[in-house]
This record gives sequence, structure tokens and C-alpha cells, in this order.
Amino acid sequence: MRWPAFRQLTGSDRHGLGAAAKSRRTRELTPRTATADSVIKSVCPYCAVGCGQNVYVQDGRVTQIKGDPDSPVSRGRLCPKGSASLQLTTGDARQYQVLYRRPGGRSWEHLDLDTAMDMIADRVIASRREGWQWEHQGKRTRRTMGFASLGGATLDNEENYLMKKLFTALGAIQIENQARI
Amino acid sequence: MSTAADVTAAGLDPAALAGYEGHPPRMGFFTDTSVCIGCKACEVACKEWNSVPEDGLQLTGMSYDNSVSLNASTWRHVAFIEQIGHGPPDATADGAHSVDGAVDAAQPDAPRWLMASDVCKHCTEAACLDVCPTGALIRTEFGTVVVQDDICNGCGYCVPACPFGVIGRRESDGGAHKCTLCYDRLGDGLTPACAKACPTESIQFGPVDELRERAQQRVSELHENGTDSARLYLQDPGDGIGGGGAFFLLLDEPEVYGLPPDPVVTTRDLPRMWRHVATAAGGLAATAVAACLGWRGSQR
Amino acid sequence: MAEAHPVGFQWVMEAKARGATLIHVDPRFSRTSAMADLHVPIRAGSDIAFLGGLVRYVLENERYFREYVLNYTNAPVILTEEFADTEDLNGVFSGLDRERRAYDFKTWRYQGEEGWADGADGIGPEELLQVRQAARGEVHGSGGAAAHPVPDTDPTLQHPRCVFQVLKRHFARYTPEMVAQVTGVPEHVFRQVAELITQNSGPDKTTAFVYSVGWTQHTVGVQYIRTAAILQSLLGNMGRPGGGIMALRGHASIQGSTDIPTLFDLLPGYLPMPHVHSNDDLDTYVAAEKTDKGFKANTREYLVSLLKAWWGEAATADSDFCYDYLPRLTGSHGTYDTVLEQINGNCRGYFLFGQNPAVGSANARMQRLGMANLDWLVVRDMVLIESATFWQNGPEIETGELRTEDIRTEVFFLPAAAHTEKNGSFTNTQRMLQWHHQAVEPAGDARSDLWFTYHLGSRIQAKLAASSDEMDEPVQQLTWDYPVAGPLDEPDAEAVLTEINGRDRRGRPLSSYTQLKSDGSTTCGCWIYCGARAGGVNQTARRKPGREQSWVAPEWGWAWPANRRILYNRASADPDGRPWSDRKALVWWDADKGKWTGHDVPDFIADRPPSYRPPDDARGVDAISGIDPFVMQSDGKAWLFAPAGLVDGPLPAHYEPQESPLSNPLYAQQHNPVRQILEHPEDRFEPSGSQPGSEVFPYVTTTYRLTEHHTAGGMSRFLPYLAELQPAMFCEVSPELAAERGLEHMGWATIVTARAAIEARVMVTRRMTPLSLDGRRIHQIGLPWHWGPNGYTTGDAANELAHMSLDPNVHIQEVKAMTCDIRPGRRPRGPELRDLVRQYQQRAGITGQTGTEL
Amino acid sequence: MSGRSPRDEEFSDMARYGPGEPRDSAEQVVASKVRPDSYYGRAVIKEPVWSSPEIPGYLFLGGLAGASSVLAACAQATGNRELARAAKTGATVAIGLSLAALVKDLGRPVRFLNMLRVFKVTSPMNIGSWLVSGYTPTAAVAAASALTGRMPRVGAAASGAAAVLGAGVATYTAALVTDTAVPAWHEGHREMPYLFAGSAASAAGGLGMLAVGQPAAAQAVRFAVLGSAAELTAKSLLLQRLGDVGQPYRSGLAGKLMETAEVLTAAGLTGAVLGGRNRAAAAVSGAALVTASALTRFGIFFAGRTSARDPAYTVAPQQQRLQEAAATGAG
Repeated sequence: MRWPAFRQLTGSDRHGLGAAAKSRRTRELTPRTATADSVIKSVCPYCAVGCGQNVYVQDGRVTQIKGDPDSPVSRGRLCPKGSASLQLTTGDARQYQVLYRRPGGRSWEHLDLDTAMDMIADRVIASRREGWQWEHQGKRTRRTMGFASLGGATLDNEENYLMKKLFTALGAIQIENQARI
Repeated sequence: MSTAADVTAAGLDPAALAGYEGHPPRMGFFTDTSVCIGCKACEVACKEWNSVPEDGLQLTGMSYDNSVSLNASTWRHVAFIEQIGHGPPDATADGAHSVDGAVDAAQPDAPRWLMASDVCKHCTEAACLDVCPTGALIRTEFGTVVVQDDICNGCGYCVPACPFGVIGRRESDGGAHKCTLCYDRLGDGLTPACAKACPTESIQFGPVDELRERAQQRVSELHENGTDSARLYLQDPGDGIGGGGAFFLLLDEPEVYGLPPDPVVTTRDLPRMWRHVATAAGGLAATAVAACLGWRGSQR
Repeated sequence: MAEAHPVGFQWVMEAKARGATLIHVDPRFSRTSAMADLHVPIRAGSDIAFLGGLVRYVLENERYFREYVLNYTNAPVILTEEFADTEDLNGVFSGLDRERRAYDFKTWRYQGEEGWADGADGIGPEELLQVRQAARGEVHGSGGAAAHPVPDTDPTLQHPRCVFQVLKRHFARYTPEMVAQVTGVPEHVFRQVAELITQNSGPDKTTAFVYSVGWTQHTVGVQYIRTAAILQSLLGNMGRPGGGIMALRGHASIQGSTDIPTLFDLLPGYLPMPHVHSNDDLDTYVAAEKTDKGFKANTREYLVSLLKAWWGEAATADSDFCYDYLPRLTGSHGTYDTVLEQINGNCRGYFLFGQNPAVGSANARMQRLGMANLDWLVVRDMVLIESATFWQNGPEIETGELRTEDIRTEVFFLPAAAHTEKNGSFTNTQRMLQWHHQAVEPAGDARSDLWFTYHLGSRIQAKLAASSDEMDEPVQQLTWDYPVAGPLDEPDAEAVLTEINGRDRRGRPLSSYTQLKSDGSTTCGCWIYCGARAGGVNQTARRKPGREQSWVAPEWGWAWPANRRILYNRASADPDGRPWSDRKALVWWDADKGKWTGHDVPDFIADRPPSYRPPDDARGVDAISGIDPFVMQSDGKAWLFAPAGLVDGPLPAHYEPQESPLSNPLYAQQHNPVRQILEHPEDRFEPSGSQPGSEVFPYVTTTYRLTEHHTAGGMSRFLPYLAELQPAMFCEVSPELAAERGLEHMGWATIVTARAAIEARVMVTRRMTPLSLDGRRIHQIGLPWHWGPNGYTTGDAANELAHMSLDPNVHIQEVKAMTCDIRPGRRPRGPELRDLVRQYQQRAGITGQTGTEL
Repeated sequence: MSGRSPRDEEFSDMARYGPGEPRDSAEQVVASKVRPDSYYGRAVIKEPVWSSPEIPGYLFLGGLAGASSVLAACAQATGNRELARAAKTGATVAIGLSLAALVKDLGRPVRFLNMLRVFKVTSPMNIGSWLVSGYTPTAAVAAASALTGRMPRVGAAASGAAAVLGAGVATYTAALVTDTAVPAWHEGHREMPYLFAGSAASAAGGLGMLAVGQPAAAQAVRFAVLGSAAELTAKSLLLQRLGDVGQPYRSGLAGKLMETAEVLTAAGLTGAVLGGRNRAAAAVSGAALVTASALTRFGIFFAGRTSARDPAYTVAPQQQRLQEAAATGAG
């Protein structure tokens, strides 16, 4: 008989406070990390302490982000922001579509990524040319003041490297990031 | 009605009383608020793990506490109490604490900003568990108290029964909810989410009796180095709820943190309540009989 | 630190548990103060007076660590007679060109160097000024300003012109009484701090300093840190475990973004971007930038390897290794200069990579005005931040100054991948690189910035492939062929890291920057990161659990340079190479093995005995003596006196912030004379000190962060779990100020500066302490700066109030000390908002010149 | 009670004004180290989430039904079939409405059967559910048999059972309400059952007076009189024991409800006693008594809310208990 009251009479949980009253779902409870396909080593994206994070993945989705107990920096602990990493990376504030606003436009329009990349490449080349300076006050500068970039402190070293390499080759010098702010 | 069959020095063994033979040691929290830095990692880690919904964007002005209290959608709540500038007037003269000067923690009446992470107490004698009519609330084999969300019909009886005002009923789904001491994680030998995240180990998780010893050491250590305001709360199995599965080291009176100074589980008075109910029922019957005896109307 | 770096703060709690004393100096009683043994409320903007007072205290009471100071600092060095101190010139140093608002370093040198060329000779003052403005100070991020390797010294420290005596005279007037008058810290508290610090320093005890932007974001920010460096050097705390000065950086890889700098003035590895006046070709560049002594001497090897990595075969000896392909600087091109370039129409395009200047940069209004004048703007972010939507709901739309349809900026918003959706390394605040692995593929159009930059570069390269214009050669010949993989053609981050790490002639990864050659046989994207893939293994991905390692934990991740965890750790041993004390042993000389050893990778030449003294003609690394722990400095010593490298003074002096209620009690010179000021009608400054009109903005205000939010809020305001913890913008005021201005707890207040007015809820709290300065009551207002019009919780941005008066060395804005007015009630809406600001400007008599005087 | 009465304006206002900030001028530093006895004036325990009118209605109707069944059985036993029939019908209707109200108030009404999942003596609501589950069908059968006159023996047995169970139904709700942490309820757990029983009797009597005329109503009148007397006695004993903790019963909405109830009870009783044969007077008196009983339940319900909301009611008695324990060294 599955009826808990019956289990009370026959079992040791006379008052129905525990064993007898437990439902099947409760008995079969397991933490969602137990069924994760893999645990990926990562680092918290927020501040520069660099707390270790374990990212649990199941069916191609991140199901949990916890502190990494192995880390000598953080010993498995996280702050409120680090603990909110799952909501940061899977919350519904995130955008997944390219948005485009035409000059003077009142609202966003959609654009496929490929077209956007091409339009951006053209604009970089155009602005680069417009702002190109072989010289400045008689001295060779070989640079463009046509476009600028801001950002890098939340990015990986590899991303910063490609950005600096590309923009410097394009002659852009107005390249900055949060370290300045 | 909880029989005191096996009251050991460590107090009642709740899991045994709930019918678990050969159960694992009772697990719980010791929250040492003297090292709490009020970062609220516990609040977020708890909500993240248990998918507890956000419950309100309301600036309260209660120092940095905008979560207000434990409830159905806040299972960890960090309290903030500013005690600055309360020193006796003469204290301002010699600068032990001067309103416009520096403040030295060792001085008496030095300004303090108390921070404490509150949680369900998982009481040894749990009122919510006792009064729950459907058996949704149960004692687990770890001695913790958990709401079975698939059973609870939202009768709300546990809400006014809790002497700490922990459990609440959630408007959105009509069910009662509270800290489960991460019962799903416990089953797999994992540490609850809040204890795992806590940067300064203010929240310590472990077997309750081990934690009780650790708490005793910690409070005497604090007394030795002059923090004599430190005291333990709900650590004693002899208190009104048989000791808490989650207990605390506080730096001021419990009521300053919004905690009851001497909570007693209502179930202790239940036997007397049933006796009075029975008497009253009998009285009611007697009254009816008295009202009806010697009624002449039938001779007509 | 408990506020913005709580998990790092566990180590402070560990130290407290072992008996350490925690002192927290902060205008506001924060969560850190709650744990501190002593909280010292200080007037925002007066830290040099406080620290200077401590330096004086250490010198006057002879509490300095004599053997350390004598051997490891330039205290004994005798300065040139030409040098004149702020005590002689009432607040300025010798060499000030008042016309060009710049210092000439010539008079700050060591004695005997007068004739010695430091690479800046043969350049006119105007050009020299422009070189200075190119944030040359920042070049010394890893040390190496030029100075004479073997100067004259007086080991008895008595010579009137030796650095020790100059320093003593410089801070002589920073008495406890003066400190109280300038900072509001009572004398008895100052003495208590001084005693705690000096008692806890020396051979077997160390004091550590921890700071963040509370020090950097000032017009004298760099000099704040310099004062702490002087103090810590005098106390012998540098290079030792539990000592030093820890900077707590705010972003996951802000250290990484200065090492591999998306910054205008630097090439990877703190090599300066070439300047039009001093670096015409590779040889002049190397001559100007290298130092004769120390590891900076190998500048040529580092630069050639970089150029080789970028331009591959095209970079050969006869093409000067494509040095000419590098664009040149002509002055300051910082982000604030760029805003002016955008407003006056020169800068047409703008990329934003995970940064939100519309609310996150100083004078947020000018940021938006700049963006409104662009041709195109590309925003790469995870959420719709204000910088992407300013044209739709920006404050200027609300005040009617701008109409959406008039804003011609074409905006592309490209969703970014999260840290769990891409491979890569962050460099944390301890210079440690940690690899984060991709867990899942990004969804929809979300891409990593590696993907974006690589594919953008490929498209541009393709579009310019056929070009015959010389201008396009650097792009055509750029090595840009990284392997791509996965469904989204994601470039291989490991390959990029290998290029950064550097390869030898046969393409095998190098393991140390000492292997770099200047003949083009080695490539290296960033010389200080050489070793990150030593042996072809991604050292940054090492995850040996901390509990299975020593307390230094060298096998977790990789720290630059050479996995060294504590810089200058040679100083943790005495001149004979023995640890100063067993308790504080870190690195020592192992005579039997003939090499340095210890808990950390020694920051010294492995086999150089402590007894080694270089011959006079030794150059480069050979010139480092056995007692020169500061291997990056050109004289191997800790600089109490900085003969070069800083543009606003060899010694720190207290100057009032750009906007201050006080006149400078110490000198006639009110502000930092060479601070960088960006003059623009929208960037007005308030009168200061005794100037008429300064009473219109009587209150000091400072900005700071809350634990629950992250910088400009892009990664916290959009999250329900964080937004509900701090759901509204508020200001913190003392009960006394609340009573004075009629502010109600939880009511509204409007805060006004010469730039803007914002509204905030009022938090009346005794954690803000009014200060008594020389009989005056100074109130300070606290402003968290996380809010903006978008997100789950919205509010006004504190950066609206900020101005663009910058630190001259690193061009960072001064948002930690400003003056303002505060009044009850919400701010006006619509055009009346700008009227209110104009009213205030008129009442204070503000003109284009206010606050810009020297 | 400690010197300060919990309603002392200064105390709760000071706690609410701001973080420990006394109301007078900001600058004056309060002499003693002032420690508010609450966390920003917020409640220590949680207010009952039960809604009105459902739950007070359920308490009143449960009482009315139970007492009516008891009266009905006695009436029938003494031959007063007319009153018995009316009372049985009233009881069935009342318990039906009461059940509906209880289920409607559930957060998840579809799971109301879970009330019978376990048998827990520690839960008055669980025991009550079993009682009501037994009582409702028997009361219905008793009423059906009385109304249709069919199966009189079964009807009589059902009436007897209904009376026994009814007495429980009328009084278990007292244990339900007092077995909580709400001070105004819990501290009255000795008197509340009698108050509930008396109130139930008064209501049942009143219903009887409404439903039937004399002489059948005489038993109802006597029942009501005795019930009301018991109710008023129990209530005064309760308030006297509670002292300050009983303040919620004397103030605010609860206070008004309780006062009105008392007035109506008095009116009802005088009408019942003096009204004699006058049918209209009896009916009005009956109605007054029924209403009074309902208002009493609503009054007790709202008093519970107030008692839970103000931290002083929870904290002050506990502080005093600790001080006394410390004083006698028994602590």
C-alpha cells in the first residue's frame, strides 16, 4: 500500500513525521550536477581575483556553475556575482541576434551575421581611409584617426592580442580599454 | 507529542524519532556571524541552485538589506544592523569613538556593522513539521526538515506555526517553501550551495555535534580576545526547540537580528490543548443536554 | 576589499585569525571597515598627505628598515645640484615649464648624470612635451625608466643632496597636525596607524598595502601609489611575503588587457608605441627605450620578435623588421581624447568590446554626444547596454537635446559569447594567467570576440588583397592564418596563445624571454608572456589542486614573468642572500648549489651570487649586482626618488583634487600643475578652495562599488538575482548632512555638479562620517556608480557628474574626489534639467577658464 | 510585563525611523546604548497567510455545524423533532460551506485530499480533517433522514455519531488556531476551546431560535444562553491571562469586531429571555447570536494577524521569561 497513513501503522514512523510520509519523488531526489555529462574548468568572468569555477554541462546546456574547490585562489568559494554566473550566461537578458539600427532609424532591425560582418569590414576600410595620416606636422605617422576601439578588460588575452594586432596593422591608434577608466 | 524516548546528551535524535533506522549523522549549519562580510553570496548561490524566483525589487533603507526576511522565495537572508554613533556622549570627548573621528573596534561601544546570514533552523522539535496536515513537511534521514513540493497543498498552517517566521507560502505557485539544507545535494555527499559559496566560511556545514563543539571553541576564543558580546544561539539542545540543526554565533541580542530571544515550539503545549479541546467538547455536549432536559414541549 | 573582492578577502580574514591587525582607510565605513580593527575615515582626495605623514613619521622616528633601505633602495644616491624640491619652490619641482604645463626631467637626475643622454636629448621642448603626453609613465608598467646605472652615493645617508635627506626635507611639514588639517584624521588616530604599521614591519614582520581605483582615479593617482611604494620601501616590505602593494583590479582580465594592451600607448609587454619624435626607426626606438642595466636592456630582442610574429616573412633585417608599419603617436590618444575626436568629427567609427561608456566613463553625457556624432558604432556585448541604445532612450532624448531621427549613427549590435562559450585565458590581479575552457557552443548569432576579430580581419585582408596602395601593405602582409574549428569556425585560442608565447626558428614554443633573439630568428607576441606555453604545454591551464601544493601554489595557472608569484622577491633575503627571518623566508641563496632557490621562482639571475659586483663597463643583465633586487629598474634599486618615468614629479606632493572645498594647506600650488585637462564647453570645472563660487558646490563626493553589482552594471543590473539585492540607485549621507539639507531617509535627492544633475534615493547612515578640518565641517556624499537607464533595475549614472581632468601619467579620470551640491527631491525632467545645471554654473561664476589655471 | 508596553509609540517608531536613529535631532547621541528590540520594527514570526472571510468563516461554520449536531441529538432524544430537524439541516449546510471555504483557501485546492494522506496527532488540522471527513457524511445522513423521514433508525444512529463527532468539529479548531507561534492565539490555548465551544453553542442556539418557534425553540434558547455565558467567561479569562499580549483583541479592527459581538450577544440573550413567545423577537435574537458568534471568530482571526505583525508581542514576553528565569537562577 502506498498510502503513507498505512505505512505509519506498519512502519517505525508512528507519527508520520518522516520515513512514512516521504513521497517517491523525494526518495528519488538527485542533484542535477550528478547527471551532468561533463564538468568544465573555468574562471569567474567578474572581478580580477580570478576565482575558479566548475561548469556543469548536460545535453549541450550549462546546468550549473559552482566554485572550483581545487583553486588555491578561491578554495571553491564565490561572491554573489560569481554565484550568479549561471543567470549571467543563461538568463533571459542575453541577446542572441544581430541587431541593426540604420542612420536616423527609430528602432532596431534584424540583420544576418554574415551581412553585418561584411558591412562592418567595409566601414572600417572606409573610415580608415578617410582618417588616414601619412604625416603629422611633417613627421611620418602612417596611421588612421578614422576609427577607435574601447574595451578589452573583460576579454581574454588572446582576444586582446588579435584586436591589438589587427587594429595596429590597420594603423589605428585610438585603441583603449577599462584599464584607463 | 514527541516522545522523549532517547534523549541523549546531544538532545533528541530527530531522524530516529521520524522512523529512520541506521540513519547518517545529523547534518546542519553553524553560522559564525562574527566573520560574515555581508556579501550575500549565500543568498544568490541558494537561489541559483534551487531556482528560487526573484521576489521583489524594493529599496528598503534597512541598511544594505533589501531582501527583508526569510520567506517562500528567500531561503537565505543577510541582515545588516548599523550600530554606529551610539556611544555614551562622553565617549565623543576622548575619541574612543568620536562621531567625526576614527573608530577603533577594540574600544567599547566602537561602531559596529553587524551582518548575519539567517536561514531555516531545522529545529530538533520543528513546529512546521508537526502541524503539517498532509505530511508534505518531513524529517529527512539527515535530521533536516524539508517541504515535499509534490505533496504540499498550500494550507499555510506551517507559516504561523514557525517561531522564527522562516517558512512562507509563495503567491505564484501557492505552495510553502523553505531551505531544504540542499537535501538533493546531501544525498550525493555534496555541501549545500550557500556553505560552498561563503567566502569567509561564516556558514559552516557538517555533522551537528561536530559543529556544536566548533562553535563552543569559537565563542570562547572570541571571549578570550575581548569580544565578550559573542554568544551562541540555538546551539543548546535544552532550549525551547530542542536545539537548532542550524545554529548561530551572534554578536548581540537575538532580537537585534529579528530573532526571538527564547523561542519555544508550540507543539510542547499541544497535549494540554487537546485536553482542553476534549473538555470543551464534553462541556458542549453537557450544555446541550442541560439545555434539552426537562423540556415540556413534548407533552402537548 | 570585502565590498568588491569578497572572495579575495578570505585571505585577509585568515590573516586576522592569525593575529594580523586590519586597518581600513576609507571615506566611508564599508563592509571592509566592519571587519577592520581600525577604520579611519579620511577626506577623499587627501591620501598623499596621510601617506606622506607616515613617511615623515618613519623617517623622523628612525623606524625604517636600515639595512634594507641602504642596500635595496636609491636612498644613498646623491642628486644633481640642479634639483629643487617643492619645499624650495612652494609646491612645484624644478623644471616646470608653466607655458606648456609640463616638467622637464633634466633637473631630477642623479649627480654625475648631467651629461648622460637618456634618449630624450636632441628633441625640442615641444616635441618632448608630446612624448611625455603619450603616457610614457605607463610604459614602466613592468619597470625600466632610464637612469644612470652606477650613480654617486653616500652610504651614511648624511649628504644633504642624497635621496634620503631630500625625502626627509620633502615631507618635513607633513606632521600629524598637518595630516589632521588636510585629511580630517585626528592626530591620535594617525599616531595609532603609524605605530601599528611600524611595529608590524621589519625583519620578521611585514605590513601589506591593498588598494584599488580609490587610489588610481585621481589627478595625482599615480603619485598616491608612489607614496605607498616609498613607505613600503622604507619599511622594507617590498618583495616579501605578506608585504608589498596589492592592486585589486576590477575586471576579470584588466591586468591582461594592459599586458597585451588594447591601449593606445603600449605594444604587448609594456613596449611603448612608437612616438613620432623619438622613435623614427628600430634603432632610434631601441636607443630611446632601452636601459643600460636590467632586463629592459633587451628591448631590441623583444620588439624584433614581436614584429616577426606580426609580419612574418616580410619582417627581415633589411625591412627594419617592418618597424615602419607601426603607426606613430603624436601625443595623448586616450579614450577621453577620442571622445573629443568623435565630437569634432575626426573619429568616424567606434568599436565597443564589453564596455559601456554611455554610463561607465567620466562625463557620460560627452561620451553619448561623441557617439551621437559617429558614422558607425559596433557594440559587442551580451545584453543591450546603454551604449547600444543611447539613440533610443538616452538621457539626451529625455531632455530633448537630441532627437532620435537626428542621430545619424549607424549602430550594429553583435551578441557576444559568454566566458563559458569560448576558450581563452584571463590574467588576474596577481599577474596569473588562468585558462577557461569552452563548455558549450554559443547560441544564435552570439560569437566570441576571437571569432569576431579574426573573421573581421580575414574579410578586411581579402578586401584589401588586390590593393597596390602602400598604406595597405601592413594588412596584406599581416600573419593572420589561425586554424579554425567547430560548427562556427572558431579560431583556435591555443594557437593564438602559442604565437603570444613565442617560437624559435623551427617553430617550437619558447620557454623564457631570455631565449629571444634580435636577428629575427624568434617570434614572440608578448615577451613577458613568453613561457605561458613552455614545452608546448598550456601552462595557464594547469590545475594542480592548491591543497596538493606549497602555499605559493606555482603549479596552478601561470604567472608572468616566468611563473614568478611575488615580484622582486630577491629583496626577501639580506645582502648576503640569507632570509631576513625564518618566519618571512621566501627566496634565498643556496651556496652549495650556487643558485637562488626558495618557495617562489627567484626574481633574479639564477646563478648570480649575492657577492657579485659588476665591473663599471658592464651592460644589460650583466650590470645587475648581487644586491639589486629590483631587476627591472635601471639601477636595480627601489626608487624612493624617481629620476625618470613620471611626468608630474620625482616625489609625491599633496595637491588638492581638481574640485575641492579647501585651499591646499601645504603649498601655494592648489592642483597638480601638470594634470591633463580636456577643455570642452561640456566639461566645465567648479571653482575650488578659496576661489569665489566654490561654496556653490560645498560637499565632497566620491564614487564606489557595491558587492552586489559590477562596474557599470552591464553584468549585474540585467540579472534578477543581483538586481533584487541592491534594487535602486542611492546616495549615502550622514545624519548631520541630512539634517542640514533636509534630506529624508529613503526619500529622493538631486546631486548637482558643473556637468550634470542626477537623482538618487537617500540612505541616511552614520557610516558616512562628517570630518572636522581646521575648524570647518566637511561632509562627504557616497555614490555607487552601477546604474543607468537599461536593465532589470534602472537609475541615474553617477558618471554623469564626473569631469575629465586626468592623471598626467596614465590619463585616468578623477571620480574619487569631486565637489557637488545636494538638495531634496527628484531631479527635473526634460529641458529643465539642463537649465538647472546652467543655473548652478552661473551662480558659481563658471567660465571656460575655471579650474584650468596651473 | 516589562516596563514598556509594546504599543509604546516611541519604541516601534524609533526602530522604524532609520538605522537606530532617534527621532529627535540627528546630533543628539542617545544616553544609553540604544538597541532597538527588533530588526527595523519587522515581525519576528510570520502572519498567518489564511485569508478572510474564508478561514474565519470556516471556524465559525465549523462551530455552528458541530454544536447544531450536538443540540439536534439532544433535541431528538427529548422528542423535540422539529428543532432536531432544523438543527441537523443547519449543521449539514454549515459544514458544507465550511469545507468549501477551507478548500478555496488552500494554495493548491486540487490537492485537498492530501489532508488525509497521514494521521498526525501533532497536527490539529490533520486530526480536524479526519474528524470533518467522518462528521460530514454522518451529519448529511442524519439531516436526510430527518427531512425525508426515511430510515429513522439509521437517521438516529447518524445523529448520535454526528453529535459525537460534531462536538470535536466545534472545538478542534481552537487547537488549530492556538497551536501556532502567534502570541495572542497561543497564550490563550487554555481558554480558547471553551470560547469556541461557547460561541458555537450560542450560534447553534441562535440558529435554532431562528429556525423554529416556541416551544421547540426553548431548548435552543437555553443552549444559546448557556453557550454565550461560557463564551464570555472564557474570553474574559483569556484576556486576563494574556495581559498586554491580549492587546490585539482590544484594539483595531479585531477590537471593534469583538465589542460588536459582545453587544450583539447581550442583545440576543435579552431578546431570547425576555422575548418569550414573540416569534419575531426570537428570530431577531437568534440572528444576533449567530452574527455575534461569527464576528467573534473574525475578531479572533484579525487579532492573530496584528499579534504576529508587531515584534513586541513575540519578543517582550520571551525577554521577560528569560529575565525571570535568570532571576530565579533556574535559567
